[in-house]
Amino acid sequence: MKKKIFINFNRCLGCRSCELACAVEHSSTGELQSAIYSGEKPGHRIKVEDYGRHAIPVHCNHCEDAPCILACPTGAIHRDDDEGPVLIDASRCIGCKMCVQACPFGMIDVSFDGKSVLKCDMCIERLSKGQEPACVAACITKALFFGNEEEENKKKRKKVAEKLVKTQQEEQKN
Amino acid sequence: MKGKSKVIETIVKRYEGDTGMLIPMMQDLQEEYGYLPAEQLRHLAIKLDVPLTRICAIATFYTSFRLAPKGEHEVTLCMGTVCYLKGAPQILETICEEFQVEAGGTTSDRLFSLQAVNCVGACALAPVMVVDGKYYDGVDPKSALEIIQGLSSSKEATVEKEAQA
Amino acid sequence: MHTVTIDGVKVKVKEGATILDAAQKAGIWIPTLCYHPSVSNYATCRICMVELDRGEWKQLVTACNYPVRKDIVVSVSSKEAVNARRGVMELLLARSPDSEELKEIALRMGVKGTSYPKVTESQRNCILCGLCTSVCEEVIGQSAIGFSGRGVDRTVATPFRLASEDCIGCGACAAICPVGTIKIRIHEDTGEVEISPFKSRAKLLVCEECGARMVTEPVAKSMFDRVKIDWEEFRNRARLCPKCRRKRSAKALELSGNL
Amino acid sequence: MAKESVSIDKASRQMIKRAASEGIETVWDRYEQMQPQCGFGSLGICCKICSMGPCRIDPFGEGPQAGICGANADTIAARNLIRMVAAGAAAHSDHGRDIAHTLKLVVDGGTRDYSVKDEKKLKEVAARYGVETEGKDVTQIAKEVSEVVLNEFGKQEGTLTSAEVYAPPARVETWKKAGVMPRSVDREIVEVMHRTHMGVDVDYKNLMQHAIRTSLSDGWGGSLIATEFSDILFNGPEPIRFSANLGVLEEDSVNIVLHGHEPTLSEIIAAVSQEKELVKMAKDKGAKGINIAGMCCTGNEILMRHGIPVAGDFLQQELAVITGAVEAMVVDVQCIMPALGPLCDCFHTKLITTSPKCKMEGVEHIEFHEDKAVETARVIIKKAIENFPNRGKVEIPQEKEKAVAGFTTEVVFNILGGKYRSTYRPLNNAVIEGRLRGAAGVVGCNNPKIQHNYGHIAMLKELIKNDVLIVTTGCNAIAAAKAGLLRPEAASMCGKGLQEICETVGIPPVLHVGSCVDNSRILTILAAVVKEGGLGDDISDLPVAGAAPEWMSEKAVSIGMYFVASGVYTVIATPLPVLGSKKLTKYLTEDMEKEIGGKWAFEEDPIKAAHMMIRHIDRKRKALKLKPPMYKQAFAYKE
Amino acid sequence: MKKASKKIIDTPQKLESLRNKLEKQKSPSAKSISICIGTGCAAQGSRKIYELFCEAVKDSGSKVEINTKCVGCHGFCERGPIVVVQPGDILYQNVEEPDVEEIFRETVLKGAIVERLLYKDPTTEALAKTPDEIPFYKSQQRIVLLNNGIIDPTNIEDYIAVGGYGALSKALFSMSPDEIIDEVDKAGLRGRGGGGFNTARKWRSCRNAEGTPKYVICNGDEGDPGAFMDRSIMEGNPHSVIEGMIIGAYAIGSSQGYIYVRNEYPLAVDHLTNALSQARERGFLGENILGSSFSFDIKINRGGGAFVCGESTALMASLEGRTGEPRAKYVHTVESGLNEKPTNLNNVETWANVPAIINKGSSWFASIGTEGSKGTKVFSLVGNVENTGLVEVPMGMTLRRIIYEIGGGVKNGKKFKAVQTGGPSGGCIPAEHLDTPVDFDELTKLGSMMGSGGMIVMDEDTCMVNVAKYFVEFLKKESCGKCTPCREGLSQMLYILERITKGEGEAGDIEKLKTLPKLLEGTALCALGKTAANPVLSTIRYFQKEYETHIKEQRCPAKVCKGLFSYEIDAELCKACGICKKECPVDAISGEKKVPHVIDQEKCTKCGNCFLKCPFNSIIKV
Repeated sequence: MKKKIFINFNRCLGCRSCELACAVEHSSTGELQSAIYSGEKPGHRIKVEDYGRHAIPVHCNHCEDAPCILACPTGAIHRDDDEGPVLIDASRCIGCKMCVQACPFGMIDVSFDGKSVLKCDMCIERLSKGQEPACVAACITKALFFGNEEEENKKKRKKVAEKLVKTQQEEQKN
Repeated sequence: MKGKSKVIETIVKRYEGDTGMLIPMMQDLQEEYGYLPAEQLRHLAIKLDVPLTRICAIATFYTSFRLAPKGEHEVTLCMGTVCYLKGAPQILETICEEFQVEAGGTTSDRLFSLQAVNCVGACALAPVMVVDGKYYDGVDPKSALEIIQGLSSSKEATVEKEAQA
Repeated sequence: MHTVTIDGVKVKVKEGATILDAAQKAGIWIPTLCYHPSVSNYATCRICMVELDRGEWKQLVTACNYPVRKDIVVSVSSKEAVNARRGVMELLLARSPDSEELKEIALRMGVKGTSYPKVTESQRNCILCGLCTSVCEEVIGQSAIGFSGRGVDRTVATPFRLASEDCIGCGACAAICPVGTIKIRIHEDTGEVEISPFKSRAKLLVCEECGARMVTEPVAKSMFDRVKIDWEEFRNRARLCPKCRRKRSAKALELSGNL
Repeated sequence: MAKESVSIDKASRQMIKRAASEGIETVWDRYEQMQPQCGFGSLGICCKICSMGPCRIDPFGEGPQAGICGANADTIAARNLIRMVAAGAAAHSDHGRDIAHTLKLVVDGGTRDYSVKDEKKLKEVAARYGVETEGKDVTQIAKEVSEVVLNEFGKQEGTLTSAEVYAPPARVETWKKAGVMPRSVDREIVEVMHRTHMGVDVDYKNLMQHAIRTSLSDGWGGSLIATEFSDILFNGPEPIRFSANLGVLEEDSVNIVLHGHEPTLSEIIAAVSQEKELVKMAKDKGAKGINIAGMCCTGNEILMRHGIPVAGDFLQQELAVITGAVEAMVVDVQCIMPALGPLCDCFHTKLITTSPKCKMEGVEHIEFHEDKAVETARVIIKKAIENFPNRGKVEIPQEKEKAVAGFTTEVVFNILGGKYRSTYRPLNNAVIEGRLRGAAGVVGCNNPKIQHNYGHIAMLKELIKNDVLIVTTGCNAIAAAKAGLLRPEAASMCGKGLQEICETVGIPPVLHVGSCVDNSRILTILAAVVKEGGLGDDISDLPVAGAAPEWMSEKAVSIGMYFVASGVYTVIATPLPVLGSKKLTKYLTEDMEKEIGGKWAFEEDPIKAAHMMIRHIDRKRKALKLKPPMYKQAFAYKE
Repeated sequence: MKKASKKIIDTPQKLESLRNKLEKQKSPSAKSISICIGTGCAAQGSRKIYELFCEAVKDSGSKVEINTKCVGCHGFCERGPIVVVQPGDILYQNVEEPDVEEIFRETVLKGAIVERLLYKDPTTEALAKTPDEIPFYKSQQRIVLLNNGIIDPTNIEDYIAVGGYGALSKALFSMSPDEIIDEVDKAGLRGRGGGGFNTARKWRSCRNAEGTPKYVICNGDEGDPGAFMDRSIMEGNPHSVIEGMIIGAYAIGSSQGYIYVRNEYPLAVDHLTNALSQARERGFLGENILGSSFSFDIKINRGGGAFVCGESTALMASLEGRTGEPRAKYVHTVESGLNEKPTNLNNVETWANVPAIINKGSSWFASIGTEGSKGTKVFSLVGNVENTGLVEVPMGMTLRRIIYEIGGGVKNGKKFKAVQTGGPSGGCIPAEHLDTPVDFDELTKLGSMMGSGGMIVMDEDTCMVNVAKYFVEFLKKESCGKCTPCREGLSQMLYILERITKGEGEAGDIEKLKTLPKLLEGTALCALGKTAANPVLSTIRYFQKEYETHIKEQRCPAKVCKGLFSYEIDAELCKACGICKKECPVDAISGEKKVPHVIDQEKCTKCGNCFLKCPFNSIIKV
């Protein structure tokens, strides 16, 4: 079953813990203090943007027909399996920025040293250990959550249906 | 211009467009012009669909190619082992000094191009100097200069001739 | 599958994998300069020498392109291998004494300096590893730069040393350069990117929304050639910088009501 | 890993297990729920000072590097830190002011429930403050002294007298030179709030200079006053036996737990609880009697003077309730978990707040006033007795450990020198000849980020193993007591040199000097050691170190800062929330030493931290050209 | 086309009958004049001499048919131009234009001998009429050079007449590919290009390798300075190379061959191109060779002037139309070579040996030479030796015999110092090893190598540091620049050697010159780099003292290194003749008549002209 990161932006308070957690997770030590003191710049792959009064975390959609995969001339951006997240093998990246231009969601940025790009890997290592992606784990308000796509869609449909029924009932009452 | 691109077409045809024959094609081109004109190399790149960088790499890798027109005469000095041991370096130095030219270069008046080559395979004649295909054996700095100075006058003659014409 | 024994660590690799692949699998560091998994092996820098134990005799080979075709025993830490790598590094340091990147790798290899003087000219510390030319030819497909000349006179150059029309300004050469020779310069006045020292320039796209500089126009074109998505929204978004694209996503989320 | 492994204390483990099995939430559960904690906050680079914010700095240097006003990471972290210092200093000093105020009430006749119990001490203090005692009666002296001292808090001119007269002259000189001589307690704290207001002081170094000054007004001011006046009012402690841990609660008695920090009410409750009438009342309700137990620093105050058992440290406040055997938990100020309110609702325990400064919604408040102290105490005790029959299922852990406390500046002085040769000479000599490697003040709170009591105990054991004599206060002292380190028998765990001293003098290797406000005692001990001579002219010359292996409160920040500012190398576990500023961190952990003689260090591993302290001690020994330790040391290393 | 089809030989029988016919035409008494047009002779005007002979023949109106032909190099380049007159096999040396008339009149027409043009033994003063009487030829054993100087390289029929393409016919019709490889294997043929790798093993690997097409390549990029064996073969007997290649291609299973020739060898290109079209015309190349089912053709490529293209992978890169950069050979070229297909590359001399082996059999071939090295080897014997030229000797002949017996010893009676073998990657061998039998393994043991066969004799006036510097400079110039150790290491080595020869040597230089070679050997990409330091190593090995003298005493014992000596005029010997003054290209010599001349050291460039030209030996090196 395909799992995805979902956003409930109404819950997002813009604390940017997700950004920080992403950076720490992708640092060499994986630990906040040593990561900042080692001087590296791991960068974050999730971005808290704002629209109106809301802080809205946006992240890689891991698109089915991912333009970044099509754009990458070296195969550095790839999927390990059809269901899995879109990954980047930084060692294969040549810094041509095709993917940066290709991503319609603006979720790929050039890395700090310009030698590669930052791309969400859904914390594949954490997933393999049965953990949630770091950004999700860091989100204290559950504005980000990790769920099964099918189930979440079902929930959504259910909510819509409930809402519809409710309004219908109310209409009938009136 | 038309004529020029025709040269390329003829050459490419000669080798049936085989890019493996790129070097022979360039050799033919050089035979045609005495050097490799940049414009022709661009034509060749387009015609063969080969990157121009590759052609430029070849043109600068092999010593037999030249990217600038050569002098009226070609002076080749053998720097093979035997020639070297028998004094070729001194000859080279003397020529360079006298005519203010570097090995591989052409004199400013385009009188001659000087080449220092590895071995012309005529070790029995060492030191050897070849001027316009003619072999001079057992040369020394003095005789080398004399041979080249001999060219000088012939050139002046042609210049005069041209001037008259 | 073949077993490669590296400094006593045994790893299994596929036929045709390199010693470097095996070492990476074994978690053993071998320095590399001219190696990049996305371009073909050129094996010019010779910094990855390791010692191959052939039983009767030992042989130094380059780890980056030695193909494993049977079970082999390799030593990365043998005196011979270490000396070979260090010797090569000393020669490189003599050629390019000012490259910070090179010094960093040297230090990691235990090479503190070089006993050789600088006797060969290098263009901005270029070590002629060939990564830039390979990436431009093989991956980007532009061949805007190539080698010119031979031996110590060899340089990386554009044809006739003029700004190359083939350069799309993607900057892959700069990104892949292991010694910091190639740099990307942004010319704010003209809105161009210059790939230095090749003088090649390309126009930068400007975000329609915020005016931020984006990738170059030819890179964008090249991307479309690759991706082949002709979808209105995709084209629209391609005219925005990543930040503005994210804003657009945010806006879409907000408007969708986010159930 | 079972839930209870969050503590190394057996009694605590049992209660944690009980809580888990009954579905009761504890501090550790909430800690877990709070994970992950905000990185910006823990790095100190989140600023909420003005309403343009909140702002936060990207520690990786990619995102914003300045807040909306332009404050950078250094400013933000420094402002946040200095506000912590202010809060800590305020807590201690306000406590000190209340004690001094009580004395004033006594002499003004405002209360009859208190009196001057230690005249000798009063006279000593009077002498320090330059109050003439000759031919004056106690009331007069007390009146004059209290007036002078109360003036210290809010005086508008000059510098803090206590700092000037208690600290070694060389130290005072250093402070003056560094421009950090405290002026008055309230002023410094007020100035902190001014300086950190939006758009005032943004130079992290200037802020830190004031942080030092503020902390000194606590350590050598507010805290010191609290200690000295408590001694005057309630007697200077003397070595006394007590027992510690949840096992001190009695199954068949009415258990009253006194929790918080001040001695004023708890002293009275402890005294009143043994009144016959009340005991009888308890017996009528089916209890054997009335059992008073301390908790946290209130516990420390009353055990120091009366040997009243202590039920536990900061992190055990919930666990005491969870035994189901506490009839009343009486709290005053500081370190009282808001969680106690809902928790007590699950049990029969009555939670009673007593200070006008500390109220809790839905919790019974019986306000305490000095003039009606005994009366209030009786009301409270009665409430507890009446609550006895409401008990549900009781589970009291068996664990209680015997311990000795009551070591003050004067007592240490007496014991070591012998009653008639009151002098620090033997202590100094022991250090000089290498029998003692050095001394350390290990203090502080509990923090669920560190395994409960492991930080304290592991560090103490490592230090005494290496012939480092310990003085302890606060929750570290309670942890030490529970672990048996406050018994003379603990000498067996020491290095040979320390062992010899403990056995000869009959003291434990870890000396309990009081509550957290009594950290001032450590300062005065250090001043006395300097004065004794032979170990340098200043506290910063001494082979000593400080540590707070499980700290959590702002008071600890202030304490740490005044220790450092007094020239003591101080190692704390959880780093100060300053790491988001590399400059500030470097200043605190490196550069400060050059200016003020002491510096901070952060190390969460207590053993490693102990080693850092020993290295520091050794460096100081080397600087003093002292002999190497007399005996082979467990922690030996190559410099 | 029709004309061509008539000439085609599509059965072995037709070939045999053509050969018989040609043989019959050639009567033993037939008159012929062979003029060597090898480069050595041509450089001295042999073409003009040929023309003069042709004119003479035409003018004479002789009824007897006189065949005047250009032939390839005889080898005795020292005495060129060389003219051989048949019948009688009379060899004239140093023939000049005015001699043509006399030779034609006396020898060709009358059968008399022009004694002054015969070879005169320098010691015995005995005259030699035929090559066999000349010591230079007497000790040689010729297999690949056998027909050089006899046949006209531009005429395929000349080649067929001496049995040419007979081996091909035999191979195609009476041997299987495996039998051919076995035969070559039993012959013990090793590659003549330098490596000495077993030829048959290479063929077999290539035959067994997967992938088609397969290629065979003839490496004619003879780049070693002082070596011109391959050139002589290509110029003088191109068909022997072509025939060898066709046989090899058949054995390997290849359908396409390449000959890669140096562009500096225009005559060789000419003769090869001509030979290829003649062979194609006769059906030795193309579809269904000699009527068999085997098809094969050869293209000729000219090198662009890069020594490194002698390295097989670089050569293949060049053939692919790229810069001639070598690549790693961890996968051998026999598996993946040209265009990543199985490719077998041998050098000219190796290919030229093949027809002889097939014709005469492996046991005959294996009977020549030493245990490990079979057959003969052609050397270009040059330098300070009396008889410069090409010599072919059986493997195992000692250096001494080659240099003294064939070469006639060191020129001008100077003392022998060293012989350099193996080209730039070879080494210098001192006098004490002159009795070493020459074969692949023995030379390697001495720190040198066989190489392609260059053999440069050096006399006492040679500075060994200078020799080392020469080779390093050569290799530095020829390094492709691809790999670090070769590009940078050679530059460093040259820098040190230059300092030494300028008198700026430092302590530790010799050590550095010893460590750099080790680094190069271990880390360089191709053989050029790996062996680049051999000249340095071998000179240090045998002449370390000379290095030390340069460094410690700032003195060049051979007085070669500029800066470490100067020319002066011995006032006592100077006759003030003014020759030196005239000869000096930089006017550094001054002096009035009858006053001993003086050299202005400031101006002197040490060209050595005066030294050479002074008739009284009054100019000395100090």
